[in-house]
Amino acid sequence: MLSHTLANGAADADGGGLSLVEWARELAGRVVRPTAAERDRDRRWDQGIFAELSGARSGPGLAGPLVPRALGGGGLSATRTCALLEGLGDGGRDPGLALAVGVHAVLATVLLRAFGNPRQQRRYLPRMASGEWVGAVSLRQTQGAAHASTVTARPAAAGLGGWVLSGELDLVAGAPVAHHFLVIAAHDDGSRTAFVVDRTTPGLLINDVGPVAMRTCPWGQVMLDGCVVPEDAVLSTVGGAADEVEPLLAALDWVFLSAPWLGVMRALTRDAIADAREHHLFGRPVVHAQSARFTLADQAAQCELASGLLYRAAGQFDGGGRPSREDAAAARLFVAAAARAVTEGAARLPGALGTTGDHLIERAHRDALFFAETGGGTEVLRPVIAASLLGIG
Amino acid sequence: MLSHTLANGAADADGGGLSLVEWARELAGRVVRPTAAERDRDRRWDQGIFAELSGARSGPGLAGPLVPRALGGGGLSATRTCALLEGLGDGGRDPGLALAVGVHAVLATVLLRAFGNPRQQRRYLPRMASGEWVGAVSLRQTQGAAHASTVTARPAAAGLGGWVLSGELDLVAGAPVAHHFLVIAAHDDGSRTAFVVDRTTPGLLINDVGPVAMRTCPWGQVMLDGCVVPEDAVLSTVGGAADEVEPLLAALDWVFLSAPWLGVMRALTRDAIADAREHHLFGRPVVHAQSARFTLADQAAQCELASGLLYRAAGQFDGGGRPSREDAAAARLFVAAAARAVTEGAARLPGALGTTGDHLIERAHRDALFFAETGGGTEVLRPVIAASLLGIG
Amino acid sequence: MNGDHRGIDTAPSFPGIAARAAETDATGRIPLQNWKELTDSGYLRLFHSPDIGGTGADGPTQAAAMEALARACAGTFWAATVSALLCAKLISTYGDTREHARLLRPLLSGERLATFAVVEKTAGSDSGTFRTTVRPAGPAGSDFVITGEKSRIANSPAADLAVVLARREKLPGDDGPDWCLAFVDLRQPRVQRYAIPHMGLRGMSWGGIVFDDAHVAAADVVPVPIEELAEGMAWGWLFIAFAAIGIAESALAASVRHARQRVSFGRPLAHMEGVQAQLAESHAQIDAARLLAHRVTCERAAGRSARDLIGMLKIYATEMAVGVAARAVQIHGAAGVTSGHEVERLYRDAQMNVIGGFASNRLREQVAEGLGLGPAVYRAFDWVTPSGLGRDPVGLDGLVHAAGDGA
Amino acid sequence: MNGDHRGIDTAPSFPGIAARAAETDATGRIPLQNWKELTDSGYLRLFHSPDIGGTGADGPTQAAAMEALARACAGTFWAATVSALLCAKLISTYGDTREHARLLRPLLSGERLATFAVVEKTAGSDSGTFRTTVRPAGPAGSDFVITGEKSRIANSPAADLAVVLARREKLPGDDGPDWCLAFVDLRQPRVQRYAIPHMGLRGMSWGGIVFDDAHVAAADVVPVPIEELAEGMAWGWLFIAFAAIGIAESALAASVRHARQRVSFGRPLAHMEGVQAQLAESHAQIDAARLLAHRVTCERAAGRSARDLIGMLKIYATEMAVGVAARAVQIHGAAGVTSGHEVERLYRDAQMNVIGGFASNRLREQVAEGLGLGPAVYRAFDWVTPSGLGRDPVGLDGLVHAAGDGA
Repeated sequence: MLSHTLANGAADADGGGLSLVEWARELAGRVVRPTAAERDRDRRWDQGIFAELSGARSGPGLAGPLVPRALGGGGLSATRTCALLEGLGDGGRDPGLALAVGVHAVLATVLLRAFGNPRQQRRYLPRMASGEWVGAVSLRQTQGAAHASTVTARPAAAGLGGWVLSGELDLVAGAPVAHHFLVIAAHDDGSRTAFVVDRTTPGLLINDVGPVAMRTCPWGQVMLDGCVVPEDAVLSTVGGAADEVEPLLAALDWVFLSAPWLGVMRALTRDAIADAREHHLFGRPVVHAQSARFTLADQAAQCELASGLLYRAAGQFDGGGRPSREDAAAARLFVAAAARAVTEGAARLPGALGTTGDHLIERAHRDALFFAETGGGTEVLRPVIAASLLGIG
Repeated sequence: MLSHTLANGAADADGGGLSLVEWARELAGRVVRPTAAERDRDRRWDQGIFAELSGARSGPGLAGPLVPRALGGGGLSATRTCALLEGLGDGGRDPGLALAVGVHAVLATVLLRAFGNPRQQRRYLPRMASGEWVGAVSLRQTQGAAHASTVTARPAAAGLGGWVLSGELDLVAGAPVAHHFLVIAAHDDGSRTAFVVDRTTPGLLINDVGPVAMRTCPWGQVMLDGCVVPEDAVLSTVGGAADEVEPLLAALDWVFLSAPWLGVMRALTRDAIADAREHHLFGRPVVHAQSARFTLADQAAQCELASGLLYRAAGQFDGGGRPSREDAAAARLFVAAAARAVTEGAARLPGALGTTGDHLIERAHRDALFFAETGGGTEVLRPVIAASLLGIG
Repeated sequence: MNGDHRGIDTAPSFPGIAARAAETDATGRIPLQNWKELTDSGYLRLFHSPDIGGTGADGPTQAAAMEALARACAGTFWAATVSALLCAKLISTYGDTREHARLLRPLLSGERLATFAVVEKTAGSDSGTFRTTVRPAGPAGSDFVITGEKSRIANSPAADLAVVLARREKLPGDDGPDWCLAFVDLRQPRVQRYAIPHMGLRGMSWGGIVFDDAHVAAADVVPVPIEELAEGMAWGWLFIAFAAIGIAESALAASVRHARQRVSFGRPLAHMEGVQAQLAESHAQIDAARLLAHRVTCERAAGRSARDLIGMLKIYATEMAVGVAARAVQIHGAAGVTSGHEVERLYRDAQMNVIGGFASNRLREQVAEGLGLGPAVYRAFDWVTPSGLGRDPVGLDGLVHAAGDGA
Repeated sequence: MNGDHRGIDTAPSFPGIAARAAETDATGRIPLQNWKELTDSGYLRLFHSPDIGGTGADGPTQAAAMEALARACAGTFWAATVSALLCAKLISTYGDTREHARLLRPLLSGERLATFAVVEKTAGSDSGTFRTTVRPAGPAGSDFVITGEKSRIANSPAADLAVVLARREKLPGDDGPDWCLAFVDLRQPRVQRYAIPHMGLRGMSWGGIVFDDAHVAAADVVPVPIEELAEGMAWGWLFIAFAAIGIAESALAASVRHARQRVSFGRPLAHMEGVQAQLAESHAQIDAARLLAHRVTCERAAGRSARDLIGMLKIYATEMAVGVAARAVQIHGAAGVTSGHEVERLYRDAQMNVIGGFASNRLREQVAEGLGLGPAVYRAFDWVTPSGLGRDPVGLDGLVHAAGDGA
């Protein structure tokens, strides 16, 4: 019962996610997991691993699951993509790498799929789906303008067309290895536009600065020093970001960047059960202690509860349905809290924090704090949910 | 009102702790804080800092506050020592270094003061108080035999006297720089004896292995390969550890290793208040948001509540009173939870987790998890408290 | 609350029952109109297949119906669902649907009410302490009598029929189970009942039953190995989780209404981040419980056990609802602790679900066993002293000082 | 609970009041013997200096006494302490100890009971909405009349004297404060009272007062700038924190007793780690609140404000007690939700303290202001939509798809 519950709670509306979780877990267990602790220690991104995940033979590549098949992608449903990312988190035990994969494979590709014109789609999506081109996004820009914009867009010199972008973006996931960046810039009138900016754009500079957490994700700060970009760099409509790009970007972050954490929670829970059988306290197995049993029961429950919210929100992207910002935000709010609760429950079990092993608890504990702050954190998620409940905001 | 409350909540029964907190905070702010983040990154112990703290001109040295003046120590009360350590945590913003100082200055010295014979006291205490000799203790051995003993003591070959110690100890705080170690070893009949083992003892080997957290503490694993120690290495009575050394060692850990965390909590709270005035969310100062105000109010309250329990437990060591294991354990249980709550509250405020600054939140978040597991963690502390309440155990 | 109440459109709604909820609580009795509304709605038949008089609703419909009734009035929901879902499932699962059709029919029609009598006075849900026993009525006859006392049982003062967990007095050579379910007619002289006033869910009656050699027909004594009963009792955990979810939804809805109306210190509550945070947390937590509840209802409607998941759900949902109700009280201020106010009732009701059925912590142990941790193992709590943590420490000056010989 | 109840040996204990606590709750009235016991104990005089009839007890004694009475019966504690501590402090602080000795004497002797009437029906503790007004009785006379309604006030149905926060109708040229405290005799015809049933603290009366041009002597109208009142009201936060601590201590003591007696599934509860964890957490949290409560009582007894600390204490202690009471219910199982059981009463009582005085979240805002964060600033909640988070996202195929033109 247990292993079934923990592994497969992610019921898949279109019937295939079940095995997809397992498939991705197995793949990530083979490709990602063995070096996770070491890459974390060295703060290292391994492009070879990304290539291996992208070009997996036996199943869909992880670089472009949501890119249509006609453009070289996996053509998966949102639900199945969520399952892929859950499996990646579970088997890989590497939240930083899973974040980098999710930002590229979901945030960067879906914005081009949803808002790119045919020319943009043909140019970017096939190479993104193959993993050849990495798309990067700043996690400061996935919560609309909750934080003040740090990039401005002004029309280029008369007659030339195009735009001049200036400013800086930090917390850009994928920056050091990216081919292009999604940048949302503010006009003088306060309206905002989304751009796709190639790395080769003159004036674009990348600094090697990142947060303390998610060390296996390639981080960078992007400086835009009067970068001139053509009209065709505009994604969707000029000035339309608040109605178009931003709501989708936020919902994608809330849902799909949460998916690996469901996997991490399941891995931590399995570890904790195994550890509790091994360790002793006061001369008896930890597993005999009622309080340890309570903790483990609650951890397992948190996995199932988080799974329900996550897959509901993911499923709303399928079948032509219109996703709900409220349900996406609720999924993120719950998963972030659950990830913290599961990590802390696991850490509390005697013997959990040792000097050996791959230190998943410690890494997850550090990264979960960061995860809980991204996507806006509680201070953005709660007002968004409350706005729906109250009909204001 | 605020700064007074936050800084001086640590009311001192003998009337001097008030200024002592401030004195130690100022000292640590000057000596420890500037390099804290850098030493943390490099996992580095700086003996020069320890020397500076030990030999402070204007006040008591931090290496031997509880060593009697006649033996070269500070001759401070337990309450004032608690205040020193609180100030060290607050000003230094370095939980790992404060742990190392606390283990040496309280755990290692007090055991010799309380249980050492006059010869042992004369040999060790003056040089420990000056900071010349560092005493090291394994954090695995501060919870009695909650965990199974990993070191055995057998009588040395007939006629020679002394004991043969074999086994290994990990999580030894101070190991790489220690002059001697406190080691509790089990006899074949299950009884246990405490020994002071000099670093130069043949067969004693130190491995460079430590936990993920508290990176500025000098950690090591001590291997005892048939180390022969003289009768005079025995602290207190043979076989008497469970009644003598172990209860005191546990209580000292619970109380005095918690003290720096009260300081860290106060530092985090002050930072959070300052940050909330600076950062904006949705175009308004964070400090205007009701939920942020709630968080800050609760953080301040946690500091005051923790302070009460901590100083009660410390005060019980003064005036010839007999300390209460229940109150010491309650102090640790509460401080560990409060440290977590304050760290998480601070992290939740918008803008808290950036790419700049000394990253006290992230370091404290990592170290607080470890802190909460040492001293036995909830799985030891709760039964100890419950045993007193229920009159069983 | 949002667009995800799948199947709710076809599920019954209970406007009259909701309107009478305060009165039901205050009088401690379920009004007759409630029973009529329940019967008319088809609620009592939803959970069962047509061969025993049910309508065989699918999982989503069952879930939506339970949620709706629990939201309308948790006390009425408990009373009706103990009888029409839990007791009827126990009878149809462990009994014989042909033989016991005579018992099931009136439960599903609403003519009779059933109670599931498990717990005894000595020690809550620990069957090892139960003493109620069924034995042959006489040396020759085929009938049985039952003796013992069950206490703190939902519906027991009002019910017509009891499904009783009892020991079997076994004759030599009988190697059947030690336990049975006895279906006992409570309208007979050798049965005494008493009511126990209780903090919440006051519309539902609660109390004890004393069997004094009460009569049970031979066909109504069903030997069951006690381990197998957990499967049937999980229906109880499931409906209690829905009770909690309904209470939480009502508390949140009241809070949202109040926040939109109330102005404090010039600020409408709805515009204050602290209130928004409480509403948002409650909403997300309720949704998490709801989704799991709907999932396991579908599992069970499809004939799968899902017992461990239901255990997890019951623990989470009941404790969550206590938190949501407490937030609602906080948002309402003094109105929320005024007797007769909806939120005051919900706060009292919520805690009942944590205890009812199996209490949370008892259930956590069962869930842990399902996780592969093995059964609970008891060892006396005697390890603190030998481990060296059982004494108060000596002071800074050690034994010397303790002996009064100051250093 | 442990050896740290400093000063408790010299503090009064209240065995009779404790023995009658269940009856006090059930009948909703404080028995006369309780008042006698209170008067005899000297409790009512502890908090005041000898010049107004007090005994000028030191901080530890005051704290120990409040803790002991709250543990004995929280309802009785509230009623007595609202009158003898809070109202008497308000009168002696803002009034004139010589002039108002006639009011203070009977409060401290227990002959009369006082109520502090602040809140009105419209919006809880927001004084901006209060309408109760004091105005001169006539053009010539020096007396005043008071008109308005105060509601959801502790002691108000039973009290003899009300300390009322009211607006002052000011004559031209009066540049005094807009507010006053009026000391109103409630035993007069133009005062009507009504009782409101409430969830917990049932022994204490609670309800409303309607003043219909009721008489107030000129000397009993004391103009006070409303900001200054917070200092006096902090006495209320302090005693409510003690109410919470007493409730929590009683709940823990009951849990320890029950855990030592009860055996479940062959395991004495006291030997189970899950139960131990609950007891230990409750114990540590109670001690944290107790130590802070004793500290601030000493501060206040020494004439210092300690207002922000008292705010922090009130928030923590009241919410802590709800948690401790909930754990006690869980440990007691069904007994804990049975009406008349001590733990059931404590669970209902505990929540009252979170709301009473200032509700926790209102108080958090005040504490935040004390931390240097400035006063609460209101801005309409209108930032989600402009920030780009106010719309549901389009689907994976963007606007094309949303327009029905499948890609």
